[in-house]
Amino acid sequence: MNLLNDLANPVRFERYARMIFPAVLGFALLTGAAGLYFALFNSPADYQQGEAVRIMYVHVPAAWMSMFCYSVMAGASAVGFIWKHPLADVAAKETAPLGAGFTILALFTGSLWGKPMWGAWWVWDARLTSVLVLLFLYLGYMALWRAIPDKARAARLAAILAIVGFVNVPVIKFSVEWWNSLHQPASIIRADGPTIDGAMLTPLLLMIAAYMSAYVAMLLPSIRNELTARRLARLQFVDETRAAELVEQ
Amino acid sequence: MNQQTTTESTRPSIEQAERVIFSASGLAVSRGGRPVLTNISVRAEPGDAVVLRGPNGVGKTTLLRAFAGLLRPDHGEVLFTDAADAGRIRDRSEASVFCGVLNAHKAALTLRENLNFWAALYNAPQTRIEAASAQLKLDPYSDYPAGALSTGLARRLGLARLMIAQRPVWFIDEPTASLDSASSENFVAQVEVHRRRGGLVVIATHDPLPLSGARIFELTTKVAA
Amino acid sequence: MTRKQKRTFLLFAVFIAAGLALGLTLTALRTSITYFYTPSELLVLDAPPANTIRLGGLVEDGSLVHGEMSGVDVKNAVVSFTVTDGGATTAVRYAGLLPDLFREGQGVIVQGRLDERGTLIADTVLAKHDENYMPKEVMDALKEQGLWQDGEEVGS
Amino acid sequence: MSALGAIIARDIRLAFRAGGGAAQGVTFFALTGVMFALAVGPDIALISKIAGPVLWTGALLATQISLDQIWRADREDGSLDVLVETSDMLALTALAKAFAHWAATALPLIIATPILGVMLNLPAEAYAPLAISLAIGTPGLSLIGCIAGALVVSLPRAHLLIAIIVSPLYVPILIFGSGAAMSDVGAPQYGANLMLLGATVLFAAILSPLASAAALRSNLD
Repeated sequence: MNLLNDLANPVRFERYARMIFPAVLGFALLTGAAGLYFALFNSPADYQQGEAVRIMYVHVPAAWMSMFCYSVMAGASAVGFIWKHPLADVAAKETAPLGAGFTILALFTGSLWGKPMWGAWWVWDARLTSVLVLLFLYLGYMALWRAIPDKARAARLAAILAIVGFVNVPVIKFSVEWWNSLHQPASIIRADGPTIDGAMLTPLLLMIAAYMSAYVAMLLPSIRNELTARRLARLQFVDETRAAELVEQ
Repeated sequence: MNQQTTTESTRPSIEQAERVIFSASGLAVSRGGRPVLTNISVRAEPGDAVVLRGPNGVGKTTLLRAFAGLLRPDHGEVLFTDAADAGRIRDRSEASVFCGVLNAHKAALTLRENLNFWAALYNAPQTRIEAASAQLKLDPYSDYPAGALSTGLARRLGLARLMIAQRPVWFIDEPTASLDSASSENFVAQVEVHRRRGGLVVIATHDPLPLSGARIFELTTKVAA
Repeated sequence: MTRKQKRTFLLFAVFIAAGLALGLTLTALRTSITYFYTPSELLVLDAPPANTIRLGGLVEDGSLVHGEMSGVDVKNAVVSFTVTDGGATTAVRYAGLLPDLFREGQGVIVQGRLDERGTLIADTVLAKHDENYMPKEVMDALKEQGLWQDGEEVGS
Repeated sequence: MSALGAIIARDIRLAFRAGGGAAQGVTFFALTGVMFALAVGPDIALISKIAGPVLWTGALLATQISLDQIWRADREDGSLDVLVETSDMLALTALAKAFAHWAATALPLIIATPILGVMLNLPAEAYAPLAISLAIGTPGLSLIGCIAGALVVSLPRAHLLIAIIVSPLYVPILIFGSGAAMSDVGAPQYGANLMLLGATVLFAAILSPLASAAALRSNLD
């Protein structure tokens, strides 16, 4: 656990961040390039969907990351809320926009992928709909942060919302799948196909690694910015008024 | 604050309030991420009257809310211990009542409905409602909708809740700000009755209230280093 | 009652609520799996269900009859076919557009009401592209009828 | 218990007094139905088919617009401090407030459903499923709404923020509720939908008081 309270002190965090940032960024670019190469040139077209399947290499990692980021957000919120760990609050706050970005990417590529197969830009397919609802969970979380001026309070409230949201995600996912099967017992074409053969797996895993490291590479600087912004804000207060003390006359 | 669960004490009747010692030690409170109060320590015995003074915005209300447990201090502790057997820690929900600048009544309910509602919350018998209404001379206005009351009357209604709660420690923020002189004197008299029964009050005010033997505290930021 | 009693009572209430919620979900899931009938199940039922039901099975080869104008509804051609699960067959009449993936010998789920002669007047017909998207329940039901051997290619 | 009973009685009395929330919910509910019928046109077959979901969505929106008042009114006049000060467990007070909100907004809706059902040519056998699904589902709307209300209580006006926060959390209740309202009483999914709806509301009944209490404690100063 000492890493956790190590990270609690912002100065030490910034030293770690500065150290690993170039490595993470490099790793992201490397795996991204390799992944794209494999995805575009070195993997078979799908026997049913033809070339359209290549969108899968961008869509599936994005959908996966949207869920991963939400779980990180909820986890960091819980740590921040229970142990009052300032850095965890900032991590959760800065993860949200990235998670929302992945969700929008997933939705966008999802509909791009759907057009050739289902003939419509948007199909109320169970998976796409769940990702859409997840996007609203992100928007609600970010809107709550922005609406509350006092950052310390905003952190606690947003943490509660993130945890409530996280606990509801499985219920929402189940209800959307149920809703989908209710009106259309089995989706005619499944988005990610029942099985992915070996040749397709390598680009997919590369892309997921690329997305993951890109997320970390984007997260670190935004956490640093937020920390410096808060330090500035606190400096501005301190010199104006000092905390009051009680003196008996 | 280690909170021992105390058995449900018998409701203190209006004749004798339970004798409780209030103490805050090393309290530090911040609002909006900004430190507002630091190393606040004060102790009050049954019968005491503590008056908090200080310029506007220095944090009097924040301090009262922290005492009343309506605000989480950064660090430090607020304790209510039984005067008779000092070891036993009293639970705040039985020991203190907070009356802020807002009167906590519903405009759409009549004065009597508001009093009855509070009585239910504080588990107070019917007799105590009548006593509180009489003590603050509110009987003629029982059926007025609270929204129609003047600010002075509304304030007296808000203060009546202290009588209904019948808890030993009173935290009051600007009790007499909108009261006329007669009502103000009457309220001070009620406070003296409460103190004689072993209760204690902590009041944030600028009015020079004639409280006998009151201990005056000043909240100030310009403390000699 | 004291605070401690209240807390234990509440904990007890939470457990009851959680258990009830779980129970409700499980029963809901169990009943929903078999929420469609196969032709042989329909046959065996003593009183045909009056309300909308779902019928799953294969479109019997050669049973598809197009364009039979029903007196009432000239606008869309009425189609009739029979659905079989190997054991029994149920006649189905459907007025409306058939999904393009609908073919004889294909898996299908039909939703509608049974009329007095036991023919299913369908309001929705849902066809499948190929076998591995057939809902599991239909697969199991067909296997029970012995009509289905694992891995055997059916349809196009 | 009398304290919780007093809170419920007070909130319901306030809601039904002038300017209270109750009338607001029912009128919004009726308006949605009427506007929808006007928009869709007099195609009775179509209207009757979608009357259930329309009324369910109307009930959801009607509940949602009145969530803002559950805690804000108390905070603005100072009675929130009293509620916190006198409650053994704030979660129980939150449960009472959610129930009071349900009784003040959803109950009138459920009572008004038959009238609106007639206007929207709801088929006769669809009244029971609609009313029952609303009766089981709307408490969940108030419970989850209670969390959102507590989260934003310190903000001057937060209607839009509450809407964004609760909408994703309302999805399961809307799906199961509307699903039950649309299916015939005999159909197996009717029972399944109702059971899932009940399970979701029970889940909300456990989660919501805890989350609301935590949110209120963070919003006290």
